Amino acid sequence: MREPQRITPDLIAQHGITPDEYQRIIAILGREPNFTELGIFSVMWSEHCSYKSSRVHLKTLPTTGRCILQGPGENAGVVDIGDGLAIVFKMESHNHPSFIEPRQGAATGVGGIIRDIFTMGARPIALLDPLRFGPLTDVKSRFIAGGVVAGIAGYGNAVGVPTVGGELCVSETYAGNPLVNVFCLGLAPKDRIFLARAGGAGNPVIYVGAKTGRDGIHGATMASETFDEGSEERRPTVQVGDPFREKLLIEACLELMAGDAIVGIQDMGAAGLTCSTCEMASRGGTGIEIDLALVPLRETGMIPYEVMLSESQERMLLVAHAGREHEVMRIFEKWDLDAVIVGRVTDDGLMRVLNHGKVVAEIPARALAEEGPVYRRPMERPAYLDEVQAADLSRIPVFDRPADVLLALLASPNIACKRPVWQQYDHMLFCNTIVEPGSDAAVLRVQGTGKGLALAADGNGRHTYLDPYEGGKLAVAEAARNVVCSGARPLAITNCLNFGNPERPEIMWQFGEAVRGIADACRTFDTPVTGGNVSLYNETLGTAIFPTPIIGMVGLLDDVRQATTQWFKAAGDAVLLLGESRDELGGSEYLKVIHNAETGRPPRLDLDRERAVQAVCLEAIQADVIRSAHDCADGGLAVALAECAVTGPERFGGRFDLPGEFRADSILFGESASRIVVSVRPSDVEAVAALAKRHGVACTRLGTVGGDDLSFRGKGFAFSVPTAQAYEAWDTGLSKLL
Amino acid sequence: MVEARIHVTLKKSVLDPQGDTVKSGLASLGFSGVEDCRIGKFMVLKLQESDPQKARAQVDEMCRKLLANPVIEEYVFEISEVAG
Amino acid sequence: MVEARIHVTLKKSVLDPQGDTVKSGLASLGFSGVEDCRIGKFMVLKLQESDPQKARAQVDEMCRKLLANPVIEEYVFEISEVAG
Amino acid sequence: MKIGILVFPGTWSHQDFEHVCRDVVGIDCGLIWHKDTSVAGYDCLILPGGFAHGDYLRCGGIARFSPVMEAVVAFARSGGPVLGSCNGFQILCEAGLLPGALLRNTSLQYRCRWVHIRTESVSTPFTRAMRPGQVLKVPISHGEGRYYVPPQELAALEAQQQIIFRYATPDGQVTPEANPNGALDNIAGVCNAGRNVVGLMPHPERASEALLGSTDGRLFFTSVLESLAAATR
Ligand SMILES: Nc1ncnc2c1ncn2[C@@H]1O[C@H](COP(=O)(O)OP(=O)(O)O)[C@@H](O)[C@H]1O
Ligand SMILES: [Mg+2]
Repeated sequence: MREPQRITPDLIAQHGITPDEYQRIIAILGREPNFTELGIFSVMWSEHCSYKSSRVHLKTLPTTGRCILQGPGENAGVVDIGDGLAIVFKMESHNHPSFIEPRQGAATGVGGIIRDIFTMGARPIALLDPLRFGPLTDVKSRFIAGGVVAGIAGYGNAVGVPTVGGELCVSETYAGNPLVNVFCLGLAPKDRIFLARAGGAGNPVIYVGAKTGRDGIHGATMASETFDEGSEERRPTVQVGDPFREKLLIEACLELMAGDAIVGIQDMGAAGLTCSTCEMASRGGTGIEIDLALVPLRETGMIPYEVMLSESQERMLLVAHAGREHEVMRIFEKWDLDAVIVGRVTDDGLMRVLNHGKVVAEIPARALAEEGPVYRRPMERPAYLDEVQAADLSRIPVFDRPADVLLALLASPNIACKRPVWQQYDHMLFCNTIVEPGSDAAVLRVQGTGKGLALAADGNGRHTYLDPYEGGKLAVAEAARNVVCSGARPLAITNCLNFGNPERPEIMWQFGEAVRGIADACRTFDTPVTGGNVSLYNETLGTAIFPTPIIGMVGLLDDVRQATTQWFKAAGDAVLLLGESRDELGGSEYLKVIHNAETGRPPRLDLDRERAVQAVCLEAIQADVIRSAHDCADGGLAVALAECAVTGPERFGGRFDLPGEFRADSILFGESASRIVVSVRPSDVEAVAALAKRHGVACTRLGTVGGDDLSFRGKGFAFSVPTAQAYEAWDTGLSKLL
Repeated sequence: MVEARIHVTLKKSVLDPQGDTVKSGLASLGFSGVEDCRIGKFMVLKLQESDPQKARAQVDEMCRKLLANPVIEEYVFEISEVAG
Repeated sequence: MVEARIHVTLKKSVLDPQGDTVKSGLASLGFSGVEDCRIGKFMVLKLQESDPQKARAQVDEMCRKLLANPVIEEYVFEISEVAG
Repeated sequence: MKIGILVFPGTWSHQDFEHVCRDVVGIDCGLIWHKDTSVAGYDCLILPGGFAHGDYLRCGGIARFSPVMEAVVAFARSGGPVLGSCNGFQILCEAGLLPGALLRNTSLQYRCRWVHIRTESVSTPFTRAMRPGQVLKVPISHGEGRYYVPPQELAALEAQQQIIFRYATPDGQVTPEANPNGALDNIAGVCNAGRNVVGLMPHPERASEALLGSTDGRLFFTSVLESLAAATR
């Protein structure tokens, strides 16, 4: 690549920098930027790195709490779980790369989030992978889904971090823009958390890990570049992940961080060298000077611009105490990894980039990292909302063959068994997995403590589309409910906010409302937000995806032996419903699958009621008076009951009377929030009922576990389905497609 | 009957972790002279097709559609006649 | 500088499910004429070695020791001189 | 008595074996780095699962040349008990300490799940505490576990009872449905002619605590304890 000689308005525009932003750059520098500096500003001030559109909204999220050791701002959040231990977790999106190259895009997404975790000094012990694809009946979407799952498996399995859960939802809205979010959790001694800060003028800055190539350099600018012959090979290349090298990086870094030779450490993710240098300097209130001539390169003829913007994977930057370099070198040598001193910490607050001693960029680090543009973009309630929310659902005919509807729902990809996905992931490594994928949340034990962690990821794009505020609340509520059903007390969340183009007022409104909903819910459940990720511009041909906030929730079990699963345990057990069914069909899976309608109002969520229902479930589990608990979500009560019956190691029948005085399909398949199906020993029914009473929560006896059929009775319906048939539908629904 | 011998390789600028690892593996085995190692796929197809021209066109389409991933790989192939 | 082009393929007696899958994949794409498909590895090594004879001996040893597993695989290679 | 657990770059099950040895069964153990050249002081060696050298080229293909392997081979030739699980099994095959090779699963996909294996021979240091024909519930986690040996060798393995485990149904039937990876004759584990080197694809260390769903894996550890005790008697 050749450097353009002049900084033209075109070049500036191609870097996604507005005229105002350019003036700001000139003000910061006191001069015009050169090409390298322009590139540096463009990546640092991009939406991805600067959060310039979302910041004002994210500020409203609750981020503090008793157990929160580190909120947003570092590479990941840190939460105290007692016994001198802390968990470190975060969620990231890799949507666009996964669309371009599903396998590598997803793989490098996994690699990136894992680095965020061990950068903090924690050993990564679990992954979750919430996924959204177009209909799997479509070849392209099937190709993408297959590639993404293979990519996550290929990287996660090889690097040695078990994938213990996730989500897979399909909808037309994601056909041109799949969502690949990845959550990672790590464990660390509470007093050995490392931060991404440079400190101590004169301390060496050390580059470790893979060599730098032209991987993933800013497409826009390359397009603008005048190519000479043979430059085909120099176009931005798709990043390819190397899980083996990442594994070595994990071990080398953790070995290094067991000692005290380093001051700070930061992974090189988006905007690689640029981001890591200026952010470490800015956070540390120092400057950093590096010489690109010292950076290990994979390709020849790379110019400073390319080296600074490269997104080559499996690289880290760290600052060591002067005089302790050899300790760093020794450890990285042991692991056969490159470790090179590329510069030093300074006290002038500048990010100074040299090339063979000659200055090629010099920018105030803090201004670059922290004082980027912040926008309070215009918001406007989208017009479609009136239409969908006013939709008259009474016009939708009530089915006549409820058994077929139930089977169709059980077989629909959003509800069907996800084993075809998670059997490709090692989900048992480290001998922690007490509840494997397949129940409401995964449960891991914390070795040496008797405690357990419950992990769940949830988010319903359709609900959020129909009512962004409720959608935000519902996502947090369902994640918390999943964690509670597993016997854990919700601790904190991370999140991934996948939305369209923020420059459109109605998208920005969706975003603002969803964040407001998440904030309100998190306050109610006392689950602060420890960090997350915002992915905007998820659009194809001007149509945005359904606004899709995904919540990663972590809960704590004081006694891991109380881990509870969603499936029935024994014939003769009583089946109870905690919470109430209301006439709420809007936004349901039933409307989508059976009537191909995505309309109406999503279920209303009363936060206090939700909290009460969860309290009953959790206290009942802790009192050991219930044997299974399953939250009632996609597909409503009938589907939840069927899942309790067929998703476990042993399958059961059951006879159920469903409460409700409204239309039959709404009783069976409506998705009213704040409901949990529990099964209890007959002798414990009273105890559970009493608990519910104390919390003012409705507790209805639905029926009894047993027999070979699932029978449902209620106002306007009475039917039954052989358990074997229900299982078959659920078990093969997804494998038929993938 | 024709036989197609297809070579699918990673584009030059695309990282080849496997090749790099094998290279260092060879080095630790004492083969110090290895400057570079790239690893790709080699596919042999037998086609029920007598006309080499047609076969060539078909195989090219197969490569574009399924056998190679145009985003990161490139391919070349030869066609030869073989006894059924 | 010499370049070695190495082909490592599964022995006939060894089942190649990947080849079979690609074959049926091609069929489902409408390429009906595919009789057989076998998939192997293709490696390109660059060696700091001027003498082709020495290079040949070296590469053969590399294959026997590391690049191919005699239990399941066989290998062939060509050597050619290339510009450093 | 001390168990040595080998660690190659990319190995990941060593922590789990360490945990079971130390916290569950109570055997002294230590980690052995692949660049070490001696295994002196160890009475038994375990090659754990993982992706040594990324499993690039072939699983275990590069790892077998690690400096420590010379010492491992010598230890095995002198009759010392050596167990390879998953990637460790693949390395032992590549190193020629065990017959055969492990190929890509016929599904072409990675598989992590519980399986049942039937004990075909209890006359090895790692199976002596099991009952002949005993069915064990253990997890697998691999993408390349399809065991293969050339036909003539298979007959020899059969004849010398070197096939130690077969994938089976919970009640011990060796059926195609019970075979998770397409392994020849449902073979899940084998031993060498000297019977002191055993390799299997499943993960006994993941099946050694009731909390994790099975304790059958402990039999591997109690077996080797017994045989070492017997040897020193
Ligand atoms: N992409 C995935 N990767 C791993 N596990 C998954 C994935 N999708 C779903 N699962 C697992 O399947 C089970 C059911 O998923 P889901 O129906 O989304 O649960 P819920 O509706 O309770 O959120 C959960 O244990 C979940 O972790
Ligand atoms: Mg749930």
